Amino acid sequence: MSFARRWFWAWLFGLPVLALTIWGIADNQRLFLVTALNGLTLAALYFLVASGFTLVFGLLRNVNLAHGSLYLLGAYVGWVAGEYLGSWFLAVAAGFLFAALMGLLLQIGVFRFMHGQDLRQTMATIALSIIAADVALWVWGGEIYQFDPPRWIIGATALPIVGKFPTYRLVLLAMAIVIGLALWWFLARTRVGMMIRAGVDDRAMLSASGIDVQMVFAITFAIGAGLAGFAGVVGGTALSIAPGEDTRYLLASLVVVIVGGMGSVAGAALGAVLVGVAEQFGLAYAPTYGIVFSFVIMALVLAFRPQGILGRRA
Amino acid sequence: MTIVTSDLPASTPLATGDALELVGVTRAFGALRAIEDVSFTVAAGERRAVIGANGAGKTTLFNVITGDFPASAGRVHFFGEDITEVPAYDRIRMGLRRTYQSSLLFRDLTVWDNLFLAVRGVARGRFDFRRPRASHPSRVATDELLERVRLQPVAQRPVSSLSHGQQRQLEIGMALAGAPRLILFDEPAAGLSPGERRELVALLGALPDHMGFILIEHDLDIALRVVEQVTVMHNGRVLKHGTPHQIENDGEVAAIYMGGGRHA
Amino acid sequence: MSAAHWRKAMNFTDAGRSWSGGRAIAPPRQTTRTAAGSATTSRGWLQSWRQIGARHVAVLLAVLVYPWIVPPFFTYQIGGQALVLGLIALSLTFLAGYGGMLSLAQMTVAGIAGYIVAILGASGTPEISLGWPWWLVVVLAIAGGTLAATLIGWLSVRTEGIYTIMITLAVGMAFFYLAQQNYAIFNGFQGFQKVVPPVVLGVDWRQPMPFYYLALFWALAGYLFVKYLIRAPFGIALQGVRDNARRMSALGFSPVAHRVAAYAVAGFIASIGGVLLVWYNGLITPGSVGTSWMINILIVAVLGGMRHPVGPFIGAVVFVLLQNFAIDLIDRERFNLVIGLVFLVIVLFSPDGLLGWWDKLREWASRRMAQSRTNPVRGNGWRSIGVAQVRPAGRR
Amino acid sequence: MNERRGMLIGLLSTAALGVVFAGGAQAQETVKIGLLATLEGPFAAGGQDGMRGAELAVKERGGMVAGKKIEIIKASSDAKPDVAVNATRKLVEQDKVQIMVGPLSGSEGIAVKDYSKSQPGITFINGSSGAQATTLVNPSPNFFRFNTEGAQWMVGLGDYVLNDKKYKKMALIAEDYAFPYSQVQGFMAGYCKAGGKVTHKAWVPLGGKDYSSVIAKLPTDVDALLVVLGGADAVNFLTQYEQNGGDKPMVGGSITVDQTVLNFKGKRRESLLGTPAAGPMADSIDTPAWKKFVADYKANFKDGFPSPSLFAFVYYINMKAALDGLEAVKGDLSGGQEKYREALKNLKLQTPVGEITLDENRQAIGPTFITEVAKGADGTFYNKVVKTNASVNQRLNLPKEEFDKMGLGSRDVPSCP
Repeated sequence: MSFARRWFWAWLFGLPVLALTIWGIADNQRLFLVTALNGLTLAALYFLVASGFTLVFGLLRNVNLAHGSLYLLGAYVGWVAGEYLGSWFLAVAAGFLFAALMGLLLQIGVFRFMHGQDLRQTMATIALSIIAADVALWVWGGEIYQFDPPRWIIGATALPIVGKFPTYRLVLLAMAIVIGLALWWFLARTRVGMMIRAGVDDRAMLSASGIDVQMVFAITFAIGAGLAGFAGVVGGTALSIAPGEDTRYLLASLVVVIVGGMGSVAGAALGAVLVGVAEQFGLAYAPTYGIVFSFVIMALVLAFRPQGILGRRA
Repeated sequence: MTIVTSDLPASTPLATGDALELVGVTRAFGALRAIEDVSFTVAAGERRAVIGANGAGKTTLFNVITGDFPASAGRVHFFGEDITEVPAYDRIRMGLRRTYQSSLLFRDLTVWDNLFLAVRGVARGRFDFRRPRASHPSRVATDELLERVRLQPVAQRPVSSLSHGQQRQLEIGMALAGAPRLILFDEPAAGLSPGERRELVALLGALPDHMGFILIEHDLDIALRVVEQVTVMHNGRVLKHGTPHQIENDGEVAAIYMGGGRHA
Repeated sequence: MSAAHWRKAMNFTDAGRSWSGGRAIAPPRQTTRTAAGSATTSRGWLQSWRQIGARHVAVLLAVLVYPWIVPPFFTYQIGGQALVLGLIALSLTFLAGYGGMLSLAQMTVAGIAGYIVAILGASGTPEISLGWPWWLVVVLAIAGGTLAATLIGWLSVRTEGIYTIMITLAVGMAFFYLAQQNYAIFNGFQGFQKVVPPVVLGVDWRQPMPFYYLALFWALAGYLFVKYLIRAPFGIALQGVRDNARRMSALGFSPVAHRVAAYAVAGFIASIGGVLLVWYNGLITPGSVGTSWMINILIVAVLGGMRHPVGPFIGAVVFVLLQNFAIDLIDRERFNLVIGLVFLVIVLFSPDGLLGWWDKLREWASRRMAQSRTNPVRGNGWRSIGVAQVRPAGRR
Repeated sequence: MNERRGMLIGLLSTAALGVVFAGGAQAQETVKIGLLATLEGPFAAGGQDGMRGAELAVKERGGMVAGKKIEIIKASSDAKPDVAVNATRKLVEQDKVQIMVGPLSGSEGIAVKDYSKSQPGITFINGSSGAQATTLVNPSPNFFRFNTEGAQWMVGLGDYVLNDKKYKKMALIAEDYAFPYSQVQGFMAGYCKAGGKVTHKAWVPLGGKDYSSVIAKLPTDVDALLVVLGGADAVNFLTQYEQNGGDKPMVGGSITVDQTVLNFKGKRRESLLGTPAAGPMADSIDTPAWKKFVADYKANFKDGFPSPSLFAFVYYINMKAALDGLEAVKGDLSGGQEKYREALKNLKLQTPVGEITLDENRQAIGPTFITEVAKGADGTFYNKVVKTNASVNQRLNLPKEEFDKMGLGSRDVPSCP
């Protein structure tokens, strides 16, 4: 894309956004800032779910459409653990570990046998997600579950201009940043991380270099799935867990990674911010169609950059 | 191979100008420049070989000419028309053809279907929902192509069940569909038996006069026997142009090309 | 098209290029050529009739007689619904099986056609519905659905494989939320009730038997259409694009244009299915175009097998039977568990769906027969022949 | 085909029995009742409890009415009208139920009512669906609803919060579909008439979970919030409102503070204490009939809620009506069920909350309750009755002209900013 065209697009999208921002701040400063903060914190949750999804896709080239189920199952198991062990932190750990284990099983028991068969993998994971949803309904019923985090997390914190803001959402934001940085460190600085990145860039090279590819795949899948379970507990604490959340977060992950670019952790972060902020502004300023906003963003990105904002052309 | 009938009456008035003109064509993959600043001209009806060691950029050159990969810099002219920005399928419709080094055929379709696709691709009715009648020119043309590349016995077999030689034949047949003006042959002789090679030479030699081609071939016996001009490429650049005789006796070429092994 | 006509077509008619190709074509010398491509159509329909075997006749008779021997419930809810769902899934089979594009938005396309029927025709919400004559409504619904499918195609053909799945899923969800939130046009969450088929020619097409035959007619029409189309230039080219888009563009085809056209064709089929579906249900709500139905259509298509246009109908029958009777088979209300397990088993063990099992069975049977006939010979010869027969050309 | 053979055998045996007993009453030994509720998706918890309520009504009679065995055949939907109609059609046409009880949600109810017109020989009784239009617009002669609906439930709550709680100005947050529309109408019809103002309406999309930006937008100059959200959404809103430092008192819709919500698995329910709401029942009705009902529920369903939910209660009374009607005609469903329907129309249904009768559209006229959330000695939350409306009709006890002028509830109807 030439320089001039880039500027043209920047102005085309940037000007209205800028104008709306100025109007929003002038109209109701507090509402605007709260909404922006809400958008960022929702983005944090989306990032946690989507980063695992995009990591798994980036390396293994399979879309795990059971990712939402891992989220929900991780949340339920985390809740049970929290109930018995009496600690929210243990619940988080349990959610992560259980989902990671499930991911490992998925990789070893299902995906290993259909490597490179996109369609079959997709359909197998759709089938698994249907089964998982029904089993969860069977075991945990249709009730609503909420976590019981430590007192200091769930109160309200006073912020300048904004006033009271949920502490937990700020914690969530911090958590997402920490996890994002940890992921970056893991991918950039550790041996396994470097292998994963090498695999993302060139899978043939990975297998040629004598590395145990299956092991790298399994580790990646476990981490990606574990992140979904982790997000399940963390997100379940922010909102609640109930049947149907699996589809919701699967869709959120899909939109986030399509917008951000498949296989890129940074893309997931960018996509999550765009989608989360758009969703919250939609809810605050145009509640009727707020929920359609994220899909509109996705369509726009697709029309002009099919591989996603930070995605590479396949 | 038997006599190949002309696709065109010999007296067809041809477009003026050269068949192909490359001006400073460069193609980069990231930092790597697969071909750099390649310029040469192929006259209408000319037969030319492009030779060079592996990795010299020959196939990339073909890909840039046909539009499989767009050129990073430089222009490509086809019969006087600038086709640098023209999509691949439009270049084909203009009369450019190519074969692929490792055959890219539709393995699950039959031989007949493959040829039929080649015929329909350069004709109208690509979106035709009606099955053509037996007397339909596109089917007649397909059947003739089939005969020309002598694949009638396996017409209804899926390509995946064909022998390597048959697949190469089919590949050439597909390039001959319609009315090509310039054909790019990418190592058509690779993996063929001596007998098959002889047939190939006959087939190339029997192409109508107006139909120029560019040939990538490692087997210099073939390459130098059927062409009028030779371009030698080295490390993505054009090293030399000349007649087969000149090239054969060129010391530099011998040093870098033949010295590196004919089938390197 | 006459030969002269064709010659003209073969020429490059652009006046700017003073070049003329084409050639005089001699009449075919031998008409007894074995080419099946010729054989299937060389004498038009006359030849096609020869392909009809005993099993085709048997199946046709069975589906024709079916409503006379079963109670109305089986005619309508099992037969009618399976045919309608099969028709919508057929559009996916065409798109995915022959075009290599797995779109989850086929139910969305059907839903758009259904919504148009409800909005332009008569419904229980007269404030929105315009009450136009049914024939106009149906034509506009199918046109609208096809147009929507083309747009979805235009948006998603830039992507491949898994991206297509995700993008069509997301487009479908966008439409779902739009329909649910918009009251002015889509009547929001409630959608439209009482959208009934018209009484035409003195027949109430809502009655089980008329509806069944209506659905059967369109299902057969759709089946034959796809079956015909996949051997027509467009269909063969589509399979070429599926197998290798780059090669197709080196033959002069525009893969993008072909893919978008395939979406349009599939959208046309799905739109007919959508009109029938809204008549079948008598209503349309956002729930009819939600994720579960989008995925159900995929399940139907995969269950039956995507290698042959009869697959989606087989899948639909199994799906509808499961949906209705799973609750009687197992103690708890675990329909989704059953459907999920069946789906998983199919995906894991038979990539070609139930049709794949059928083929394996036939292969096994023919092997047994071959063995009993030529018992001492246990070479590998039969295998290659068998495989070639089981997987004929033009199929994956 | 199995079914066909079954029919054939049935036909033959009926004929044979007819010869032997010369009356053939033996074939009518059982009465088949279809029971449809939502067992999948977000309403699954409510659907499960609805099933319990209906089963309780059958158990109370020992599974027999007028000497006939009651056979319940269950079906499930996922709150979608097309699925509900398919499930109903299967029960009616395939399983040959004679009486149909269900479905659970509003749009399903309208769709099943439409379907009932094509099955004049079967009697349809509502489950817990509460859309106004079901019986108000194009009612079906064989569709009965023995429960009061969403708008009726909220009658009187407006006056109560205005006069007793002194909430002069309110903001509203509710889900964007028919049931909350009617709930809001029931509330606002009385509230606006009595001089209250609703200055801000936040209709949130169904299934949106994150309300924080909606909360940020709520005006601060109101006295209280009317919250009409159901199930998971209500819990999400309450949690987030508290976390955002919200301190306005709340007024709930009928399913906002239902047992499904009061019992969510979490410990942050304290903020619900004292919340006024209204509905067709309350946990603490001080009558022997109600106490017996609750005791029976607890005794029969160990896995149920601490006290029956609204869904259990409503399914219970509808099933009870079906059985009481059957009792009244001594199990005689002959003659296209004409007698049975006549009996249902004239039924004075004795329910745990009082007597329910039907209007000319076969819609219930009955008592409703205004409640406040309270905490029991054992720590469970329940709805305490603060006021009882002896009888509310579908026109919200308004004169016909006044109600018709207002029309059905929607995003903008009624309005009093």
